[in-house]
Amino acid sequence: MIRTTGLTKRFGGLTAVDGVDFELGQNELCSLIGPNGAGKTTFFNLLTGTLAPTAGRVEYRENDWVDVTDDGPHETALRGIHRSYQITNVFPTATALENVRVAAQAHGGNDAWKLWRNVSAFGEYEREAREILDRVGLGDETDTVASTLSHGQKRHLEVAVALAGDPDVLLLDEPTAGVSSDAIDQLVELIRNVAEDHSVLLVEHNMDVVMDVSDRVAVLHRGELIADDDPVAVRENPDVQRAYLGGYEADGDGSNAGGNDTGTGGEPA
Amino acid sequence: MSEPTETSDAPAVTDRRGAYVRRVLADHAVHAAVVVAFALYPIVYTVLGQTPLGSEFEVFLPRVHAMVAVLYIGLFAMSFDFISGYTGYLSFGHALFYGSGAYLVVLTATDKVPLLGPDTPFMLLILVAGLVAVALALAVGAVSFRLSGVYFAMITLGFAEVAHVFIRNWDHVGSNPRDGASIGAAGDAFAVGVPGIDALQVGIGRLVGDEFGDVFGIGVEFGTAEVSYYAIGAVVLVCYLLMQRIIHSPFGRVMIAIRENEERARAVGYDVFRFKLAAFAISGFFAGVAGALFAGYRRTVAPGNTFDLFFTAEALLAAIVGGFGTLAGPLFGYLFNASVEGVLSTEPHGIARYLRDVLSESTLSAGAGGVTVADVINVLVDGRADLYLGIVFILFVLYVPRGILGTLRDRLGGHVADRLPERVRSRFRGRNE
Amino acid sequence: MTDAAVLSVVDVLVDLLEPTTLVRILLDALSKSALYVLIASGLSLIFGLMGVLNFAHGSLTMLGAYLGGAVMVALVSGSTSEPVQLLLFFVAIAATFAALTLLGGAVEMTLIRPIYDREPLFQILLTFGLVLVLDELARIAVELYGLQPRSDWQAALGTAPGFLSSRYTVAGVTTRGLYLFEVLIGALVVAAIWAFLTRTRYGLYIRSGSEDSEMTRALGIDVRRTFTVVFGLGSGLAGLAGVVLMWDPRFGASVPLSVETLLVAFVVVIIGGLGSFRGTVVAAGVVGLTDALMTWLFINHVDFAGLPEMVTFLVLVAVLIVRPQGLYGIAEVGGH
Amino acid sequence: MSGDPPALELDGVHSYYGESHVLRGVDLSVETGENVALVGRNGVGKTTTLRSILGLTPPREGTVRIDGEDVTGEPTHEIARRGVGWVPEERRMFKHLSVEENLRVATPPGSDVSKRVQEALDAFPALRDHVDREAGDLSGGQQQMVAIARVLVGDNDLLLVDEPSEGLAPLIVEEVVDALGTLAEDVTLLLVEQNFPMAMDLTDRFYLLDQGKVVETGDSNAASRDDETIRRYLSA
Repeated sequence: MIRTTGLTKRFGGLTAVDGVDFELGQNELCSLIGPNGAGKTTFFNLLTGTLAPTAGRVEYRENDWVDVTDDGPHETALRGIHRSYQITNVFPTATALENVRVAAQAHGGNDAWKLWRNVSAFGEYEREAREILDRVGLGDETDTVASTLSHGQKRHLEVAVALAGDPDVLLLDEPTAGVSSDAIDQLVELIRNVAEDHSVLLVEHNMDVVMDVSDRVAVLHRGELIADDDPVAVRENPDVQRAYLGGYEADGDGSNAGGNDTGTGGEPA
Repeated sequence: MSEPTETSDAPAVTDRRGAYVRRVLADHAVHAAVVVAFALYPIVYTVLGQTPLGSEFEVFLPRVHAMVAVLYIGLFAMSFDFISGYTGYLSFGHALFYGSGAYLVVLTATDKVPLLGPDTPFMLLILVAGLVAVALALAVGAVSFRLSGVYFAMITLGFAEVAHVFIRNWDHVGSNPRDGASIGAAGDAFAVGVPGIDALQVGIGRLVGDEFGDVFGIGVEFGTAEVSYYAIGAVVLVCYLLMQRIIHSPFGRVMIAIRENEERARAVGYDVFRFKLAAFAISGFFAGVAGALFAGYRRTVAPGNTFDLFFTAEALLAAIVGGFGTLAGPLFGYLFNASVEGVLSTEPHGIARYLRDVLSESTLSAGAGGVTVADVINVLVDGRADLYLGIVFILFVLYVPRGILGTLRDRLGGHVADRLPERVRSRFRGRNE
Repeated sequence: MTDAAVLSVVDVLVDLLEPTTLVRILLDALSKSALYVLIASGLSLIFGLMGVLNFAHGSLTMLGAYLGGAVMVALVSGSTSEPVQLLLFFVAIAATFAALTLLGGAVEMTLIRPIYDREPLFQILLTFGLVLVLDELARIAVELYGLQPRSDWQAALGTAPGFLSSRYTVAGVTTRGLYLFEVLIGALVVAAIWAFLTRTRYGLYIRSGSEDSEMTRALGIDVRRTFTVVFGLGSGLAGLAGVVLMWDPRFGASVPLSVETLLVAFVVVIIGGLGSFRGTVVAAGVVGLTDALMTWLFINHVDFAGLPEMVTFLVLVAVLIVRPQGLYGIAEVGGH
Repeated sequence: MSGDPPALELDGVHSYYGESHVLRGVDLSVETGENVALVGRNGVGKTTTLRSILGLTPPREGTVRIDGEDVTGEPTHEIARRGVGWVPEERRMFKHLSVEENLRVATPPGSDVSKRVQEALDAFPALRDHVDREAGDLSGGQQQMVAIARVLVGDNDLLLVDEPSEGLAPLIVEEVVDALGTLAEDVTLLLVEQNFPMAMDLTDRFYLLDQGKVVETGDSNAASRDDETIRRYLSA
């Protein structure tokens, strides 16, 4: 559904993403893992057009492959690439329903420009929003103002906003961040559920979740894709082990200096 | 919390229609009440003025003439809130749009605008004023919306000041552009109403407008101020309803989404730049209309009460007191400010003059340490509205940041217009049950 | 372009390149830049460290002009000798600076501190409320003491020593002694602020705090107290500028001085860039030169009195378009 | 020694990053002079632990004690003045201050500033040539040295060091490790580090953090990355 060729992003002297070739198939769930600063969030920002790459291409499959490298975030969203955020990033004083409704409305062509019509005349977006809220388990919270939801519920809402407008590709950035272990089970359930009819690229630190839900696992280390395989194979891969545990004793590793992920904007580590 | 369901036995169709009408009425009950209150105000003012406490009422209630200003400056404040309160972008140069609308009217009337003759119908002129403001807003916005926060405020202020300085020195305006331009009492009043049908139009203006004796045959006389009040009030009401309509449209929801979280609004698929620009243009339109109404009523414009930074500040003050992001709030906010100004005014209806008249000579000359009561009135009361408004303003920023209407909404848990009737209804039912 | 227009542009250029013209414009630019840097530096310090755009800055300058003027009028009599007059001027500066520093510190602690965690909008609004209150209080005082609020306060202007009011010839151009004196004061103040920021411990705290407040706190520095001190000093500087303007016949102590200086201060600080005192100094130069050049153009070639002011605002708009963070601003903090 | 309270003690600390519940009851204690590593995968709360100690992310529950005194809820600058030095993730240079100024700002008032700066430069001779450059112009490794030197010039006896090797080339990492190793002899050190062997090399003891809680503690010398528990919590 989406693929990159030689995707590279440099910030000054830092190469955050370094020549990544990656492809995500239809209805596939691929996890993207890697130590802090490996370039995961930057990679997301490149896919959604939030950042422009220094080199390389991003393509998206509609009927045929379309080059979306130069598209802005709203253009990629309209094509069907949606994302969630690592830190809850919704519309805080709007209700849960309005959060999803306004996101659904974005995909209604010129409807958002109909200044003279009351929102209530566009029931289809509200229906869609209600369905999505039901699907993510927030059906009882439609009228709750987003900022007053519990943290776990907010993480569900975060996914719900990304689901609005019927995307084909979902990029989920640490959906379980800061969620307690019992609430994680529900999120895992949700991720599995949405992966049935979406192509999902999941950034996740919780390895139990990753091993549990992924069809495939890709590992970024210092901006480079060092592994891309099924979960078990990735777990056994010595390069991956070293990336996580450090290559300090093992000399030869890491000729690539300075893969610092400046694009993350502070991870809640 | 949900709408009460109708339980009438009438046939389904009539039931639905009846329910719809009742719902519309209920939804707009507060709107209607406010409109009626405003409509009755001149009559109430006259009636109260004739009571034994007449002179007290005249001190504390704004005169109808002042209420006309509440309407057009209130409209300006609402247009300011439309962009600043709903998208979060502080338009610090908003006076630019008001000023261009006002100058357009006066310059047209004095035959100084190409293509528009002095006899252009006022209703058309209002529209042109709005469109000129739209053009300016698109030009200013196209550049300014690349910035945000304080920088957006500053660049819009910069644009407005360029225009301010220009208009203050542009001798095309008049022989002394610093004093502005005036149409004078000569010539026809500007007519508000249905263009082309004289019977459905009235002239506005305090000195030149229409007046009616013995309206409805009940002995109530409408002077120029009252006639202008209703005519301008009608235009302001239409403008308010249009803005309210837009706020409640899908477009309005996008504006709010931008205010709440611009990054996310973009990520869900909105080209936020175009939405901000359009909202700015709409806001500019109504500011331009407000300026045109002002010029039509006062028939004179000056840089200081149109393009000035402190004129934008009037809107800011009104929005803070009334409530940012409430649309109607700024009108009430300005009503409050204008009332304070009226009470503390140096003019005959102000409280200073009243106190001097009412208090006895001995009270006035009483005092301690060489300071008499009369001195205190002169120094701390007479024309000191800015001092107290400044203090009120600071207190609002510190303790009532959501303003009057915003705080009311928070208390009621929704829009006043939606919630108030419901509250009343539920209380009423509660008592019956 | 028509031939006439080309001709007149050539005329203007020929005229401009006349040595005495250049010297005249440069002298004018220098004295204006000095005033602008005085007016803007306090605002720049506050904005740089705290991100608070203090709308009351101009009002503090206006208060400074009246306070300084009051000190001078009280102390200077017909028999005061010129050197003593000059000495008293510095007394007035010291007294005003101290008074307004205290006022600024008090305002920060009581009014600004409770709203740091709100959006920047509220800081703008709050300081705007202060403008209304301070300006009205000034009007009340002016009325009480029977001073003239609108036109220049002649009594204060009259306390300037004769040698500053006289004219001097520099490189073939005649100028007032006062303007040269203002350049001197401007240079002294810039040097003093510069030394304070770079040579003192507190200055270092201010600079590190404006870059990264959290890291600064983690080094054991009470950033909140730094805020109070900076707001106080910034207010004191505003007052100092007022005392200087009190002697200048182009300004003088008056209530409208408040808005007049506020707008100039904004333009200079925004052009210079958030958090950069160096930027403020350079921007004062740019604005001073623009003003001088446009004033010359207006007097000699273009019949439009608003030219200098209008072009100044156009420069602001142009800078914000080309470099939104200002000349020396730091791009990543531009979101304030 | 046994009678002295620990240099640092966390007791049931719960902290939030915005709304997200990051620390869920962290207990740990570091004796004076001890060097302790805090390891764990991304996102388990290592950085938040350091921020909670400093009061930058004040704990909502639990207590932080420094030398036996409860400092929970104290402002950051007061905690720092108790001798807590922080070498943050991504180094947090004052980019527009010179290297020398970056060091001067960290010296306590009333101390011999130039002497302390000279001593810090003695520890990092490589910085000598760059004292007048703006810190933002330095390379990542040089910035890391400035960040460490910055805590050296203060009267700090407890150092909180966060990911010193992050984003540095292996050769530079060696230098940073050498510097930290020397430093560790004289102070109490709490080190957050992703590079497991390096962390074990520098410390006496370690705490393993997972999901905002300490799940394992042990002797750094005996710890091996082949250990089952460590593999489970650290590797993919």
